[in-house]
Amino acid sequence: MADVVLKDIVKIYPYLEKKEKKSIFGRKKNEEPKKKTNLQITDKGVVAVQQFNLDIKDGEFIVLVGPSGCGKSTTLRMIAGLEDITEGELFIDGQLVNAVEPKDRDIAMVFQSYALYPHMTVFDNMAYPLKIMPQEITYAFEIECINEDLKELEHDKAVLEQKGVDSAKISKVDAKIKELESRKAECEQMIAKGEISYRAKMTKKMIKHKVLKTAEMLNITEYLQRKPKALSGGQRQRVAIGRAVVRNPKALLMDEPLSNLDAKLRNKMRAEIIKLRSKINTTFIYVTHDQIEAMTLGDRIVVMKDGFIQQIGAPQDVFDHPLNKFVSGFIGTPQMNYFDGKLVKTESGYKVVIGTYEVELSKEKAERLENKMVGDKDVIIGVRPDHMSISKTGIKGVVEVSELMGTSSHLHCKIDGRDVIAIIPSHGIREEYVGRSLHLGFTGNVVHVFDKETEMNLEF
Amino acid sequence: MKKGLLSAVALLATVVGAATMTSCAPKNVINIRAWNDEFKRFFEKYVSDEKIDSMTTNEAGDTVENPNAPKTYHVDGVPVKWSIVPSQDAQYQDKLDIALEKQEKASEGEKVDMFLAEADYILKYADSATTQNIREIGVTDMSKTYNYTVQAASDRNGVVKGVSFQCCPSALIYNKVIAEDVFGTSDPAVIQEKLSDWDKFNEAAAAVKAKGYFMTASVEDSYRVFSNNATTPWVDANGNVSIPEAINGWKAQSKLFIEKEYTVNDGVWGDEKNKNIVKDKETGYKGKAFCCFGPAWYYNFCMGGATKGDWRICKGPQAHFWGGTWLMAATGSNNTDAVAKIMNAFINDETVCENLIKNDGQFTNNQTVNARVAAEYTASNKGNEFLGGQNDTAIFLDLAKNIKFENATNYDQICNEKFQQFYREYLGGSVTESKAIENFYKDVKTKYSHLIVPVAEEAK
Amino acid sequence: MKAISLERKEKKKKVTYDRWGLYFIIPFFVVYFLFTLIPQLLTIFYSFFEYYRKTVGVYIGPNFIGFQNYVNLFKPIDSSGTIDILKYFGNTTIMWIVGALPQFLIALILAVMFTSTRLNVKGQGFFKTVFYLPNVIMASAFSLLIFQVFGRVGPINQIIVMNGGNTVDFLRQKTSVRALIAMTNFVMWFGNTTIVLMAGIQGIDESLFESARIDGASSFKVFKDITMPLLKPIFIYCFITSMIGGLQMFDVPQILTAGQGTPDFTSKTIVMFINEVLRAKDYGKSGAISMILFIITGILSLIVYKITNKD
Amino acid sequence: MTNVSKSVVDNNKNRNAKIKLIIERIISYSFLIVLTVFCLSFFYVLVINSTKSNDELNSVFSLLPSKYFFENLIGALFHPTSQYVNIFSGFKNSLIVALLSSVLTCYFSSLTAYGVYAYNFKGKRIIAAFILAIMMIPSQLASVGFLKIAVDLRITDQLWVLIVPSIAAPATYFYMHQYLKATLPLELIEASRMDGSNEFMTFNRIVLPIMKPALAVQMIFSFVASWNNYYMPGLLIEDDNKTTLPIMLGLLRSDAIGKVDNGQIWMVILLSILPVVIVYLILSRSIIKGVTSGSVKG
Repeated sequence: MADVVLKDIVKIYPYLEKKEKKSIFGRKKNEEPKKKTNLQITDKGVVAVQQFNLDIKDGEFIVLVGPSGCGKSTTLRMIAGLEDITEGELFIDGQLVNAVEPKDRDIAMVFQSYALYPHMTVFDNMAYPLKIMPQEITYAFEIECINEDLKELEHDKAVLEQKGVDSAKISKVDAKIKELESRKAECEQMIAKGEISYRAKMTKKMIKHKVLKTAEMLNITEYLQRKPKALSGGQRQRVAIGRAVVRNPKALLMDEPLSNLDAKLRNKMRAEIIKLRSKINTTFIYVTHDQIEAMTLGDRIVVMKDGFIQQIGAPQDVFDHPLNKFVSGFIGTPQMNYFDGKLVKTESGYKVVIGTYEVELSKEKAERLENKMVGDKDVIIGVRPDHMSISKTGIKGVVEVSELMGTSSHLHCKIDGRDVIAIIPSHGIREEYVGRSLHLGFTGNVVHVFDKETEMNLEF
Repeated sequence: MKKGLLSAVALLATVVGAATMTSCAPKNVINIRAWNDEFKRFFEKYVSDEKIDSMTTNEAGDTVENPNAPKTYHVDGVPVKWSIVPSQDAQYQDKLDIALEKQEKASEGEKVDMFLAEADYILKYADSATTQNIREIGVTDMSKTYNYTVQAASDRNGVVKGVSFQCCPSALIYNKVIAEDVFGTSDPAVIQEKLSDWDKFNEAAAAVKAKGYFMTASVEDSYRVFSNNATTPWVDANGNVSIPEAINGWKAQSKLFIEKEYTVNDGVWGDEKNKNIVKDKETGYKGKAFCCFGPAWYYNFCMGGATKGDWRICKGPQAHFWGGTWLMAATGSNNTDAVAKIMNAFINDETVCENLIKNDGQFTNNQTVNARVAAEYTASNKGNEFLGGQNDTAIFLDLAKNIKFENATNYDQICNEKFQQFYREYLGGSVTESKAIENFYKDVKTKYSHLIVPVAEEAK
Repeated sequence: MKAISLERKEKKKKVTYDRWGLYFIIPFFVVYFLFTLIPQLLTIFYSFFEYYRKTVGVYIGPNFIGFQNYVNLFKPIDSSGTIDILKYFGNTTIMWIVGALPQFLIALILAVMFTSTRLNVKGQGFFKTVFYLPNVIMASAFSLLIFQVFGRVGPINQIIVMNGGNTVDFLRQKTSVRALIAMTNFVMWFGNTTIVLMAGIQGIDESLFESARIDGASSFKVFKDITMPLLKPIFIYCFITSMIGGLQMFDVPQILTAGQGTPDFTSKTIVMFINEVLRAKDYGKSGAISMILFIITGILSLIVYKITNKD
Repeated sequence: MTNVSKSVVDNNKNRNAKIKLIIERIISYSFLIVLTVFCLSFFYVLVINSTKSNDELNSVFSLLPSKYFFENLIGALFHPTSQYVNIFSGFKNSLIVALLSSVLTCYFSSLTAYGVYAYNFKGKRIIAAFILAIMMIPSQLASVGFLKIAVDLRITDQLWVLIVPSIAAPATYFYMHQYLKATLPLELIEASRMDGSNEFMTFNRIVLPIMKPALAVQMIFSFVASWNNYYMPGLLIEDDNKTTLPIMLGLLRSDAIGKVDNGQIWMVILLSILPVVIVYLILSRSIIKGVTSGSVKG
């Protein structure tokens, strides 16, 4: 468990390779590299992550979310130590770790493709990190192991005694028991002194104990002797998590761990991760492009775009109060509807005007706008589909498609050439909307007002 | 399964690797280089001390020498290491040259101490810094050796660099059975009379052919007789290569033999020749070649497949010698005493020499012993078993008197070998005669860039 | 102040692994430079020098002589005006072609046969194993085997003599020696080519064959219009790598003719020539021959590169 | 009626197609069998002749085996009639060179391929292009300079001179690189880093095991290539205690002196190819698969 602090982190990928390639083979094929993203390109190269500042608290579950190419994975990999940090500082547990190798950062990572070692069994996969590096071993854990050994030895002894074999063997077992007990007493003493753990290479017994324990927690005990090839996607996922948590890392990094699963399994695994969190005590840093995962898993979510942080906050908070148009559109499905309109200051507060449709903003919102001293403006007005309703007044649109989703219907309408979705409670009654012309309206407390130019939420 | 295989391979590799690293620790050995194991066998039989390195425990529990272990051979306690490279195509010279050139910097266990050389290229080594004066290392008494052997092993200034362990007057070796069939007798004196010059030899060939036999197994059999009687060298003092006059005799004869099918036309070392001097135990008589030429080592060493007792020798059309194996003392040797000891054993140790004659049918480089054994054989009417009891020593004793070592050059091996090879391509019908001779010159030039060969321009 | 400077120090040190990539390729490159590149440069260097062994321990040179070694190589030294190096290149090419043509033809037939779902050839594993087998066998052992089989007293001649024929000197006649070398190379490589071409055919989208067949194309038409055009890049790649390998032909002719390239140097290859000159320790001349071989191979490689980079 | 006649026509069509297919199959299989016999005939003659005595070999050829197999075997192993043959030392040397070379080739080619594949160091592209470019350079180009250096440094005649250069094997590198590209996700390396492994350990414990199939294939290829190599050892090795099998066979070819027992020659050939053939027969499936996937061998 540890806090992770990212301070002014910047990542720039230098354009080294492409240049070289050109100079060696001056072929015509080599066109200018295509611009795929809106990432900033400087003399030094492509800026993948800009001025990233984030304080992750001890034990927190942070989700980095954003569309592909937004820099979330790069950030995670910088935390992991798999990418170097161009500028800025990274602290784990209060220590500057910019130049510390990943193995010494005491963090673990679950990869998108699981990255299980194909030639090792599940057991070996999970034991691998324990085998190669000295681990933090708690005295409590050692006592647990000793207890188990003792149990085994007692059993052996009983069997031997029953068989009536020569006493030399029994005394050997006795000696072993004695040895273990003395070590147990030592450990207890250390605990009494207030010591918790020491750092050492784990013995084979400890590794086995630890792996079994972790496997049990993740329900993968029965696959321990299998190789990854013989496992299903969900099982592999669990093994990957198991390998990461087996050594009690200070932080657990997860890079889109569920994206390779089908929808049903993904839901299930999401729930499992929530359960996992209650079982192990560590800081989670989770990267996803799926806003539902972000919403359901994170204590806080960090929305990113083009290398910039867009908003940091608790999921509901981000949902309710998106800081800009991008965040509002990225969080929540179906996507928020946008209308071009005007913000007009009235005597009692503010109203938004879309064509002929006018809606008075709620007091709360008006107050905030007032505080920011916002005047009349061309704005983009955002309303979530479930906040739209059929009303007499409102914006006029034609329904093109109607999807009955059980308790509600999704109406896809065309309004001024824009697609707008409204979610209408259906009460189980199938009504034919397609082709009908409707007026869609909303109330003043659910409107988001964004500046037309900066696309920032005017309230904040 | 695969894992096991891989690790087994890796383990084996490490073991093997470790073995190579440890096995090349340098220690003092006597390094002798040769192109075949003829000398090696005599050396091991008569000169060196046998030693068995491997020890074993017998039934009584004592540590004794393991009778099944391979033996090693020592001189003055230093083990002997052989390096045997084929002489064909100057391979032996090439490898020997590399070894001698690195002699200075070679480690103790790698230095060449003694190497064997043939008449064809002895001059190259005798007249170079790679060999040392044997009088200085302790071979002082050369009074009993044949003069030509000393002359051959001397440099321009008359410094003697080696000794021959055999004397190689060459004789005509003929098949007794065929002789009786064709000429009605196998008496050497009569046969010699029928073959006393080349015209008679060719006449005899016709007679042999008429009876369904072949005069020789290959045209190359008589080559040495001609080349040995050459009056000009292959390469003159200015480096000009020319074909000696004497070779023309061989050219004419070989053309005749091919035309009249007097010969089987296999190589002098070929399988088929072997087949034609071999009497097959199971399938009856097969060999159809009447005669070949060679010194004592030839029929003892190279006619292993032929039936003992079926052969006789006589002087033949022209006196000549073939080969001879000189033991050369390499410069930089640190076992000069042992080298001197070996050399002395082969020229001055009468027991060794006597054994060589009596057990191995050799004609040694010790005139005293040769004469004594020849007299002994004559007295007891005994002789070489291979020759049906003929006293070859006495015949060679006579032939050896006339041997002169003249017109030798550094390049004789390649010249003799290549001339036969390319001329045979002509005889075989692949190329014209002039083309064959051009090819010969070309090949000599490839092997010795600095020599001057008759250039094509003249021909154009 | 102190805090700032400390910070800077920390900043310079970054978590980066890329230097490990360099560490990992070091052994490869060190060995490459020491054991390959430097020798290669030395070869090229000496090709401009007169540098050879006259007799044991006595060397002529190194004397810089510019392109003289190259010029000498292209000078005829016999009456017919043949230029040795061109002759050896010719020999190599002829022997390669005589082996490669049946190699590719048969490999192509086999590949089509094996991949045909219609024929559905059973026992493919067995056939492939047998056809590839010669490729893993030592070329030197294979050549010695051929030498034994076709020698004057070998099985083939024994059969000929048994049937009343005369012993045939397979190893002393231009045509038969070349044919034997080509055949050995063919036997050693056709299995390999088959498997590579099969992989090429299997790489073609199966639905193309199916649709062609439904459209009524005959087997031959499918082969001509679908298989061959789509297989072409791999086929050409194979062909040219085989050509490059063929140019470096050495083991088989060397052992079969005991390094002589008999008769009349008609089976002597360019690498045998290098080997011979190098054994005589003529560094200048052998360097020049190596360079010529390298240049020719380089041109062929460039063609391979162009072809493989097309798709 | 019409139905029946139609089905008769169909049947005929079907039968004709069937007959055509059968004929095609007969042709195909005959072709395959002829080729198989052709390929195997060499080995058959080899095996048969290794069972014959010298006398038998010199007389009439027969396709039937004789009874001298063990005699030839023991002769070839313990009492070779050719002085250049020492099967044991040839085997030992060949095994040392081939095993160590193939292990080094595989390990360092994988390491290099991994270095180029997994890391983004400066000049990586140049290096990758460089290795591809040198792949096609004929080995003979280096041989002149290599021999010169080896002679000057007095390191001819040492087995390690044949072994160490195999660390730089561009073709194996290329195969390994392709394999890594196809099979090793970079996330796996990162996961290992997060698990606390250092880079070298990651290579040895994660990457190498994953590359096992490729390693096995390349191991066999480089072993066979090294086992069969004749050119460089022929130039570098002159001490007959260090000769490898191919050189030994070359010497045997030179040693056509009549006294060499022909049965033994056949036996030596058989023995020298046998280990590779056995390994090949056991692993032929993966070898052929390797050829299929690699298809880079020249």
